[in-house]
Amino acid sequence: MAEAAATAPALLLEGVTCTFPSPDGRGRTYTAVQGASFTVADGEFVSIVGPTGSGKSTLLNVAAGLLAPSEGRALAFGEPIGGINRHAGYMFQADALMPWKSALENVAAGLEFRGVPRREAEERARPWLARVGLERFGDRYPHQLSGGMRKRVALAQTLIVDPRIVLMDEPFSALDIQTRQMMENELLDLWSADRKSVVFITHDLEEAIAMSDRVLVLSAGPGARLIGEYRIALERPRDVAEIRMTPHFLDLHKEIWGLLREEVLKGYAQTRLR
Amino acid sequence: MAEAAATAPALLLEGVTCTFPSPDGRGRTYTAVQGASFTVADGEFVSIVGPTGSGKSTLLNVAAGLLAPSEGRALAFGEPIGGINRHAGYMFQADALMPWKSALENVAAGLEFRGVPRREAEERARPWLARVGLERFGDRYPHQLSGGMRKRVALAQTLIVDPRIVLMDEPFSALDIQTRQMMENELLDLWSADRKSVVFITHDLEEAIAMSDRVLVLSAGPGARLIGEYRIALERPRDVAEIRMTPHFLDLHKEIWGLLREEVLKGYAQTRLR
Amino acid sequence: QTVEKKDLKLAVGGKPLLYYLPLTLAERLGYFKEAGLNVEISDFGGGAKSLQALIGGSADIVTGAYDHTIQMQAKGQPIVAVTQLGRYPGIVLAAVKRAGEIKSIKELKGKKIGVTAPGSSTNFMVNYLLAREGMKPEDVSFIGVGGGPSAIAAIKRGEIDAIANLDPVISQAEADGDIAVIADTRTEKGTLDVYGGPYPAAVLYATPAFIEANPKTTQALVDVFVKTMLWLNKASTEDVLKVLPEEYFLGNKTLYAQAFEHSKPTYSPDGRFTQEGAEAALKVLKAFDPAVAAASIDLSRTYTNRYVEDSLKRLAK
Amino acid sequence: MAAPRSKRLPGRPVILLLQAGVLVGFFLLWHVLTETRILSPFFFGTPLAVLERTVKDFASGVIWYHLGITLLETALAFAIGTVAGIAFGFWFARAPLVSVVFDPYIKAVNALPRVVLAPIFALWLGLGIWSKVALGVTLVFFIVFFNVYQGVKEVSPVVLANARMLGAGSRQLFRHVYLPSALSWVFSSLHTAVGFAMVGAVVGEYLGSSAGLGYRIHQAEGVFDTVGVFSGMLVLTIFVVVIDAVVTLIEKRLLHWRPQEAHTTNAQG
Amino acid sequence: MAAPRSKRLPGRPVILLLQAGVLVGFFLLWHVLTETRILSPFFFGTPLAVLERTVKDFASGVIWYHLGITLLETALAFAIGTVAGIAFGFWFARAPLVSVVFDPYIKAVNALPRVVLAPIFALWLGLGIWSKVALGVTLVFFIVFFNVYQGVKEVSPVVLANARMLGAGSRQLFRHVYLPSALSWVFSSLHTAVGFAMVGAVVGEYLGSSAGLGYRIHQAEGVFDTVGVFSGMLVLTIFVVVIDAVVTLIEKRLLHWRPQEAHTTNAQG
Ligand SMILES: Nc1ncnc2c1ncn2[C@@H]1O[C@H](COP(=O)(O)OP(=O)(O)OP(=O)(O)O)[C@@H](O)[C@H]1O
Ligand SMILES: Nc1ncnc2c1ncn2[C@@H]1O[C@H](COP(=O)(O)OP(=O)(O)OP(=O)(O)O)[C@@H](O)[C@H]1O
Ligand SMILES: [Mg+2]
Ligand SMILES: [Mg+2]
Repeated sequence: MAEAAATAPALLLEGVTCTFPSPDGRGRTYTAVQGASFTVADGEFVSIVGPTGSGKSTLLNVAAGLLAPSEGRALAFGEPIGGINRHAGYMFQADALMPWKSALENVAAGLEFRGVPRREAEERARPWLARVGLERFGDRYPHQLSGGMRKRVALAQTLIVDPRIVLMDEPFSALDIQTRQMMENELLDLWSADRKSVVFITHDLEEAIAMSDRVLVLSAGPGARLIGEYRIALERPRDVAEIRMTPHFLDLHKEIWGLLREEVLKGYAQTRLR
Repeated sequence: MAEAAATAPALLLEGVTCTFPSPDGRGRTYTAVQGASFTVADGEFVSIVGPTGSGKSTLLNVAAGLLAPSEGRALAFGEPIGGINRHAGYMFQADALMPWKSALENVAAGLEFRGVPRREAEERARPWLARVGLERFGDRYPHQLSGGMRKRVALAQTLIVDPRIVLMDEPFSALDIQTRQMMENELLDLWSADRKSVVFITHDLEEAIAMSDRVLVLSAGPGARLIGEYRIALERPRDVAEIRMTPHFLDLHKEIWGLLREEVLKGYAQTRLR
Repeated sequence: QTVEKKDLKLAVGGKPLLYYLPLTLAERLGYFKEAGLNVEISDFGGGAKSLQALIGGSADIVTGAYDHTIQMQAKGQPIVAVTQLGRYPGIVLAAVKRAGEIKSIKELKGKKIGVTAPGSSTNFMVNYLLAREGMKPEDVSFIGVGGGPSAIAAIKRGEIDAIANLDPVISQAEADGDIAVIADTRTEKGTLDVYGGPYPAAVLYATPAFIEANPKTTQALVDVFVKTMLWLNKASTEDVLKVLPEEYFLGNKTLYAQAFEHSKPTYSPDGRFTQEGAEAALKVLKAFDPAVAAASIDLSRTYTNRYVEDSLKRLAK
Repeated sequence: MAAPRSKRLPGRPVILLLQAGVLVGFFLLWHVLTETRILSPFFFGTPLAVLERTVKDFASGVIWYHLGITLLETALAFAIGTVAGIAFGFWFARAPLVSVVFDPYIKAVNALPRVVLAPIFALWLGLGIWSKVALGVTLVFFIVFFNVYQGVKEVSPVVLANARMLGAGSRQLFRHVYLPSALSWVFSSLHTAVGFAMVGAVVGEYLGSSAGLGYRIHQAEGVFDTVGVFSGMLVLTIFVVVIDAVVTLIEKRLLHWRPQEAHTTNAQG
Repeated sequence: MAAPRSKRLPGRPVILLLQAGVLVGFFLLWHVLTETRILSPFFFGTPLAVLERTVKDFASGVIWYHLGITLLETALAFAIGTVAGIAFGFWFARAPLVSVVFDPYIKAVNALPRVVLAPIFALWLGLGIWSKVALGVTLVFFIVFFNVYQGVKEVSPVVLANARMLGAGSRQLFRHVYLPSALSWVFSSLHTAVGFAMVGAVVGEYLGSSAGLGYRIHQAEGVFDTVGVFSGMLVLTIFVVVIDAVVTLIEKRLLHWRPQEAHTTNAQG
């Protein structure tokens, strides 16, 4: 078992199809993702890009064990994911902070849930808040924080518990470019320190390429499939700001961009009237 | 009066300072914005950029009449804004759709509030949904939509009522680049058709420059001030994708970027531990 | 004979109680209909509430305790009793066996006594007995236990040392062998022992205004009840059981029959009031109801035999 | 964004079976306890007798008249109390000064024992059904009122601000924002209120009336007819469950937009 | 994200003044109506007599013993009913099978008229305070239960999923997610429940007891002492308002995180 886990990929999705019941509970169903298969090796950094509404978050929900796929199977370290994926941390796309906890308490929550005494948990949460640039905002409640601040609290909250698999759904989209680059570098630092497996969703293709070992491209929905897979052979460690100027980067960007653009236009044409 | 309105700027903020009570209701207060003054002329497209948490949304709330400033005054078309700013439409940064209404009903809501019969409102909402690429998703409730879809519904919801002033808080940050560009062009089309006044918050400096007549730069908080104002003298009509390659654009970008970068680093240094 | 008011609202506080048996009999024997009256009987949670319904004007007539007429005169809300249904109160004071031996009133000192409700006639009866022995109400503690199953529950749990209550509670408890009677006002002897004279119990009363405005209706009502009393006087237990609605003895028929036989002497044979009875009641109330004690009561305005006499003249032929 | 139920519920027939099982178990327990005299049949009746009586009452038809009256009172109390509770709840939530000033009095009135008020209701409303309705209303009103009041205050500030920016006036805010947002609060209170409406009606009848289930129960209690008392309560409860089912149905229809744990079709998980 | 109150509330002294005004107005109205015999003093007493009696009762001290008993019963009923309601509410909300199966029975029991149950409580729990507490509990429990049940179901699915992903077990979910999220529901129900706890206690005393405010009210009613009845109710309501103020205080402390309409300091708007 332990051996299997050692060789098994951190995440394995096989033929995953997600069909949602229609809004009114009966009638037509909506298939968001169709037969998606991919693996994330232990210690690998994988990004998923794709048009809006294609099913990226849905795939992440499956990987997190929050959503059971209609078809196909999902494994984490070789074990089927039934219920919550205990190996994973998940930074949600939507606001998911507990509104009744202050920023500091929100960051400390994961530790508390793991049995760390409250005091200690908060002590350990403090440097994390500082890391995301919010050390002076520990006593604020979520509704007293700006959109970008909430995202950063969520980032610290997810990473503090040191999950083996990190699932991130557009973590940096609410940040300005500079803060964003700092956070990206911070994340890469952390990642390279102990090689977590990361699944990273973003709309920023440059970000995806700059951060990842591999970029997966999802087609437009309905019935979105994985239509592209690009290995990013840029040397590490990387500085996300500098790497964008390298020729290899630009080539990759152009290639993926072309595919993506086509997909979006296709999807858009499908749903658009005029 | 009518004359005053004709010559008065669409929005005028003068010495606006916003101080929030501290989280626990007593003790230290937090001044988000300090002495901000700016105008938005009738028909002008103004962007505000600034580090995360600096106070951009706060300024927009003041302009919308949702937040009374601690000091200073805010006028819309020469009249002080007391209560809701009736001339303005506001696309919020956070999810603000009514969860009990379907996408179509959400878009139609503004018309219904203005007394348009339900049927007709929904008929008129349909092309708007199509415009944002969601015509097949009219019967979905917000929680059944992806993050980017919700944003697009909100966009249609705000624009359908044809406000004279449009306030937009990071409207496109949850969209992929292609969809984003389409939406940007859509917005510019609409804007040029009847020259609304637009206040546009974004973290994407390129977007800010590509869209605006003027870009305002907010310093890092606390006590954020307006530290820069750039007139964007690019010819119109513009195509947001193409304009990014022009030399004037690149110059402007470099200039504002430099200022912004410095600001962010300063703000970050202030709040960061190590 | 035409009456002024055909549709009447009659209020009663506990219709199935044996105390008000004549009312049910009158209804079941069809005497109201015979007299051309359409009487709607509303049943209340207690005598006080039916009285309030009368004062408030939602009821026209009430079958309730004679005490009320005195108490209301003291309150400046005159009401008049027009016929008597019960001549003995029917209240029994008994010791609860589980709680130990109590034989005399004196032994009640410091004990817990269950009464139907604080301030009710059962409470006054005990107060009166205590006073005769030179004791004060404060020497015992009273607990309201109600007049239904809750009273039985209190006895069975031995929570009270003695109980002052009415039938069918008493008969039920006697049948179960749970109590020993100390004073029994279901009989002439017992009533005389306790009160020193007859003590009017259930009566039919109304406001003077109603009686004045509807003399014929009043007469018709009194006719009905006098006729009922006369019938009851002659009837056997079986006759009565036959007339009563089945629901009344669904609980336990033999018990009901027993309780009825115990209570039979309490019913007035002819509906007449006596002055000594009224005086006995006044004496008791004066001792314990501060409002009555403070007022000067004109007993002649609390009851009238006029209608009864008239009825008897016609009916007792 | 999506949490699957840890265990899927079994199908409808299984649930009905389980419910029936609980019922049968309850009656069995009752039967055994009274048979063995652990519970005295004098106080608790026996289930067989109670069922028999109930069936007989329905068969002979005597119960319908009383049931009809009680149901009418219940329905009226429920309707009036609910409408008043919703109206006042919204009014108070939207008029902070009124709410702050009257708050202690509302709470005080809520604490008045209704039993004591019964004569006053009888005085004002007569002995007919209205005094019973009034009693029910005083129970229902407060339950609904407090929940609506709280429900309105819980409206998401962002959604509210959005609607206001879209030009909603106070009427439209009510219809399009406050009401739908507070609906789950309203329905939560209605589930309690249905029961209390019936309690009000029955207690009113019990305290003074000439018809209705409460009247029948009172009569039965007066002659120690425990079986009759329990039979009356059985009929009561059956009908309250029916009324509540109607409320639930309406709730499901009105709250169908509610975000539920997301799930896919045919998920094996 | 921010909606300023349309009108700012006046300061605390003004509000207290207004509240006192309402009270005085109420007593004045009562006085005038009874003086002019529009309301009969027999049913409504007169305010002066009621106040005088109340003051006298407190001065002579007789009331304290009865009040103490009633308050004890109220507090116990409130505490037990609330804890049970919260516990069962959570349990039902988290155990869908249990909730689905027992749902109709819970609603049925809620509809039982408590007055009829009084003898059974007296039988089981005696005539002491516990039978009154039981009556109060049966009222409080359901109000709290239904609100907690609904409150738990209203927990934001995203926040819930987030906590689960952070490794919260079912205990921690309870403490860190369900409980805080449902708190406003709980408090909403508590405001109703306080009143009903007192109603339960008083009605219980009214139906059979040897002490307590309900006992005194019943006693006064027995001798048609309306002033005594109203004086008893007055004392009741005063104390319920006090208890409720305590609940509100706790509520404010526990729910201080609640997003309110954003406002700035010293805003002139
Ligand atoms: N609970 C649900 N019920 C029905 N449909 C749903 C549900 N959740 C998601 N969907 C649908 O599934 C599709 C994919 O949604 P998803 O959230 O995975 O998109 P996404 O790729 O994350 O988009 P974005 O980039 O905008 O966040 C969308 O069309 C959405 O409407
Ligand atoms: N209601 C409030 N109470 C206290 N502080 C607040 C409140 N609202 C905002 N703030 C503070 O004001 C500052 C500015 O917030 P604002 O939301 O305007 O930032 P922003 O520029 O929009 O940031 P972002 O780009 O992250 O959205 C932040 O530090 C925030 O914590
Ligand atoms: Mg998404
Ligand atoms: Mg913002």
